[in-house]
Amino acid sequence: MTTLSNHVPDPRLITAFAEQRDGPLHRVNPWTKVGVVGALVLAVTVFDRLALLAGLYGVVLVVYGLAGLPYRRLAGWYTLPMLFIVSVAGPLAFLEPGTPVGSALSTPLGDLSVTWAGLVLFVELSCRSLTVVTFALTASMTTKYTDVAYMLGRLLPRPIDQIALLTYRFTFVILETLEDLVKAALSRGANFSEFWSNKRLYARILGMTMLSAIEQSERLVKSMEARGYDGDLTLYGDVSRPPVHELFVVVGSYVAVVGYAAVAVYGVGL
Amino acid sequence: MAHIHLGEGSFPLWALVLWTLFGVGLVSAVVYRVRKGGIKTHQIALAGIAAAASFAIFQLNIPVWGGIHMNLTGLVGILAGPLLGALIALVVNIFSAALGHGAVGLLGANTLVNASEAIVAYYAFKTLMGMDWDVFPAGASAATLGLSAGAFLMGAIIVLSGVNGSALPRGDLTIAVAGLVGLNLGVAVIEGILTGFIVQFLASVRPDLVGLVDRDTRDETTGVTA
Amino acid sequence: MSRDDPPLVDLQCEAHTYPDGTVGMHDIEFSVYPDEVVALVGGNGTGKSTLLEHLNATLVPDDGELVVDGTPVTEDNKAHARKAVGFVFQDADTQLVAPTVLDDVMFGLQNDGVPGDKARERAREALATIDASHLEDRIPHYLSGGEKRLVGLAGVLVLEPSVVVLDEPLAGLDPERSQLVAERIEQIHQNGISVVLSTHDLDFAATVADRVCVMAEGNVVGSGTPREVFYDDALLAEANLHSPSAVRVARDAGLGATAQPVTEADLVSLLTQGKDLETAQTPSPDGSGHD
Amino acid sequence: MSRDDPPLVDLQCEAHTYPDGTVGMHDIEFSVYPDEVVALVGGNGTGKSTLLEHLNATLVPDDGELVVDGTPVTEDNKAHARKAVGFVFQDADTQLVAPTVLDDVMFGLQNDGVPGDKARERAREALATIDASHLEDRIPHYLSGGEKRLVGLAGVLVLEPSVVVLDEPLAGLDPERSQLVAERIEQIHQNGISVVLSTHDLDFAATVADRVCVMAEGNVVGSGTPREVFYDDALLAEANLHSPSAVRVARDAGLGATAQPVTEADLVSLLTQGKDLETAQTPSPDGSGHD
Ligand SMILES: Nc1ncnc2c1ncn2[C@@H]1O[C@H](COP(=O)(O)OP(=O)(O)OP(=O)(O)O)[C@@H](O)[C@H]1O
Ligand SMILES: Nc1ncnc2c1ncn2[C@@H]1O[C@H](COP(=O)(O)OP(=O)(O)OP(=O)(O)O)[C@@H](O)[C@H]1O
Ligand SMILES: [Mg+2]
Ligand SMILES: [Mg+2]
Repeated sequence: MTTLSNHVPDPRLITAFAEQRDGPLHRVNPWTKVGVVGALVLAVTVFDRLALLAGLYGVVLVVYGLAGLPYRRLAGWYTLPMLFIVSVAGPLAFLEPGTPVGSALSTPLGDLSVTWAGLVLFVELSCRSLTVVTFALTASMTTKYTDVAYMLGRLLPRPIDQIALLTYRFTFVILETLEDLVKAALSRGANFSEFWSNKRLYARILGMTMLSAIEQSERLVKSMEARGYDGDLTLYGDVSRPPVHELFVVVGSYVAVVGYAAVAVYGVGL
Repeated sequence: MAHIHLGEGSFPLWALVLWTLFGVGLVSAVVYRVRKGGIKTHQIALAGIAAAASFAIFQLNIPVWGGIHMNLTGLVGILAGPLLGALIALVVNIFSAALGHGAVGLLGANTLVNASEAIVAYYAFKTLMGMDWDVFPAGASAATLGLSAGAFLMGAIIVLSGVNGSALPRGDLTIAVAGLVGLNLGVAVIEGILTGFIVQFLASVRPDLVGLVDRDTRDETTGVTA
Repeated sequence: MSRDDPPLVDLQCEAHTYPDGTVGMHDIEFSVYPDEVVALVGGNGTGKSTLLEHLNATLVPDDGELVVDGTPVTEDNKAHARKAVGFVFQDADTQLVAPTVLDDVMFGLQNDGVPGDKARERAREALATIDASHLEDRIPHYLSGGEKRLVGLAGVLVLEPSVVVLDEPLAGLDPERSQLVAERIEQIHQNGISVVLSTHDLDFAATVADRVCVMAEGNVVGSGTPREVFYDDALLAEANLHSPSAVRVARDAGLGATAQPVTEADLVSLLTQGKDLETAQTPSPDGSGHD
Repeated sequence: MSRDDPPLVDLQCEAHTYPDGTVGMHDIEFSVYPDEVVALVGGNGTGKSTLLEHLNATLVPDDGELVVDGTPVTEDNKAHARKAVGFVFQDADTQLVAPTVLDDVMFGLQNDGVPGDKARERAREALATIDASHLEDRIPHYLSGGEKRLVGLAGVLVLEPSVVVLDEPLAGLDPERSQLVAERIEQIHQNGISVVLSTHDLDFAATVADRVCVMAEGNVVGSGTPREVFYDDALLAEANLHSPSAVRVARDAGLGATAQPVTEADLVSLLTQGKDLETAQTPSPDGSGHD
């Protein structure tokens, strides 16, 4: 589908990787992956050296490849996260105090130039963000649909778990509705390439998507109530606890991050 | 181009903890009120599927400024009300983070921003409709207001937190962030106009959805329409 | 079908008005007896779904009463009606809510408070009865339309209802899958469960039903055995229906005026058994022409 | 149907892979000739919709080519394919996007740059040709399924395509509305437009089509006239299809081995014309038994 973006991972593709492929990461316990995501978030938040951040990012990239996932798509999916980085770190690269990189550009606001400190900051922020983005995608693309569902049911309080489970289930259904609407409009010569002259068309397509979502929710309630639903969609299945060696890795990574932070960053004496 | 979310690792640890606590606080308050009011099954279904729609719509590339993506948070707020709107914001952020959009550590901050968009849009729409505005201007203004509120809140969050690893004084940071807020305001206007047209369209086929019929039977205690 | 037994479900409904003011149906008296298959037929928008959704109190009459197993259903004991009357909706996609097929089949049991292990066991049995055990671990959105329909059926059968209601069970299915679903319906019936279904496929109605009810403009305008209904021209004309193909062929070919075949099987046995077609004398009660 | 003329649409497709990696169809060569009705039949998920959506470049082959009216379709001239090949999708609900029926029918014309007044006039004409003028001011969302299908058809006919593609045109329709849609299809055909449709209703395919293509597992496994296809047991078995009811009746009753009726009308004329059924000698080319 041309109008559905290839800058945003398609949930259908993500689950297809999780369901249909089999790689080393597919066999890792889902809780372990959640644990590692937490450790990585902590790490990219407290690590303060570019070399370290870049190294961590490199490791995650290698893991992504080892899991048998495609690098080419990853590049497309980086567009939006990179945009977020550019929009925050872009201006800072110029404003950050320090030695200018090359010669300054003179503007009405005064001399403007990327500083070395600014450049480092930019690269650091990119590494921080992309490390977690890459690993989150790795985890999503190697964890089975049902395991994700069970974990959502476990981690979130009622009624958020109920909402999240239905969201997960119906994202696929509604994506197809959206795609059908776009297809039908395209086949009658609709033009999606320019927004302003087609804003009403966009509004109708999106409006129909919302409308169909709401009507589906009305039918869904009927069918759930017909089976006695009262706000409690319990899942009996389970994701087993991680095996000892994986637990070791997770605990180890937290210890390493906290230890490094305590010693190197916050200067806690031993 | 997109509606900006905060990227992973942007903030120092203390800020991450702080915004997570705020996020948890907001969500807890909402959950408490929802539970106390007794959530009905149709509200759960509506919230679940509306979140799915919001998440699915994000896949559509809207060709302005090289392509923007939107969750229509303002619209979700108008349709689902402030409480469900806040929960939907959380759920959408969780799924987005899993696809590398947004951030796991800043789930709290991003949820605060999106929930504020939904909540402000809802009350703005209600107020404007109460003042007998037409559906299009009311929907467009309400969504623009909601999204702008979100943009300012995000700016404030960044300035308060400071960017991880930056030595820039707060004053200069504010200038840098102003550009970002401005950008988000631009997207807010576009999304607002689009929301206005969508609300207008929905009002023409299902007036009950935007509260144009039986306004009085609306569930005032939870502010939820379904 | 035993009309002497008290009905399992008995609906009296003066009218049902939708929130937007549309009157979905009116002046309905409808009962389901033990051990029968009832088919509702009629044009689009004639109130079939509206009627069916009253049978387990998904919808309630503006004015009227639903009695299930002798107990009048009120706001407080809807759960009883929902347990006794299982409902498989037309839209297979919004019917399956859980992440796996097994979870989905267990969904109703769990709402009913059945503990996990017991529920799992019963869900597996229910899947087995409809030959769908192999789907147990599948994810609903990867199922085909026919498989979704079967899983929806299992999710209802597991609750051991006395009546199963199916809204357009064959919609969108290919002939092979239609056949599969039709066989499962037959099997449910043989297990002593009454079935009420709506369908646009009159050949299917003629084959599967003991009793056919014809709806037009929100009302049941006639009912009877397939043979009575599908040879009643005035009734069919009123409801804007055509007769099933066997009936049309028999009539157009000028044969079976007395044998009155309604299913393809009837027609075939009529054709094979009486080469001289005019010898068919008496309408046979079991619908198989004459033997 | 004139196979000597160059095809209106000519599709060569090595494979089509969906974003999630599913191969929707493969190794397809499919042409549509002037003035014919082609029916695609096959089980659920065998690739009918995938094939049809290639015909107006809604989907594009991984590797292959679509030629419409002699012009190869590329990224830049898809508009041409979309004008020449009108498409009515299976799901009537995702098809209508405008606030009123008239607006919706005008939608394609406006995309084509036809000025408002002219577009309105042509839209009204298109609605009139399918007897749907009375729907003009209605909100599409509130139409019945059959009405939605008709409006969808009008929205495509107004563009004056040379081929109309219909994905399951009868899905969810009652017999009366099915008949209406079938008649409209016949009428479109008589106006010189070729029609390609998919359907699960083999009786309908037998009645309406000049050529039937059988799909199985993403591939066209056989094609021919309805008579050739529906009497080819090996082919039907391969595609998991049953034959249409007229064929089954004729076969089960041991008649028409040579006359080979495929539609109900064939069967009726076979039955009325030869009381002694064994006298049927030669397969007649026009499908009406022997005269
Ligand atoms: N939710 C609703 N709100 C308003 N009107 C409705 C609703 N559902 C059905 N109706 C109307 O009630 C009438 C009966 O509809 P119903 O769905 O029972 O028909 P049906 O016989 O099941 O049709 P079909 O064969 O198309 O499924 C129709 O006029 C329909 O438009
Ligand atoms: N959007 C999609 N994404 C992934 N796979 C798809 C998609 N659409 C169809 N498929 C798959 O492609 C194959 C062919 O599907 P298609 O819809 O063409 O079948 P069909 O013959 O039209 O079936 P039906 O009779 O049920 O409409 C199936 O295996 C289907 O699951
Ligand atoms: Mg119905
Ligand atoms: Mg199809």
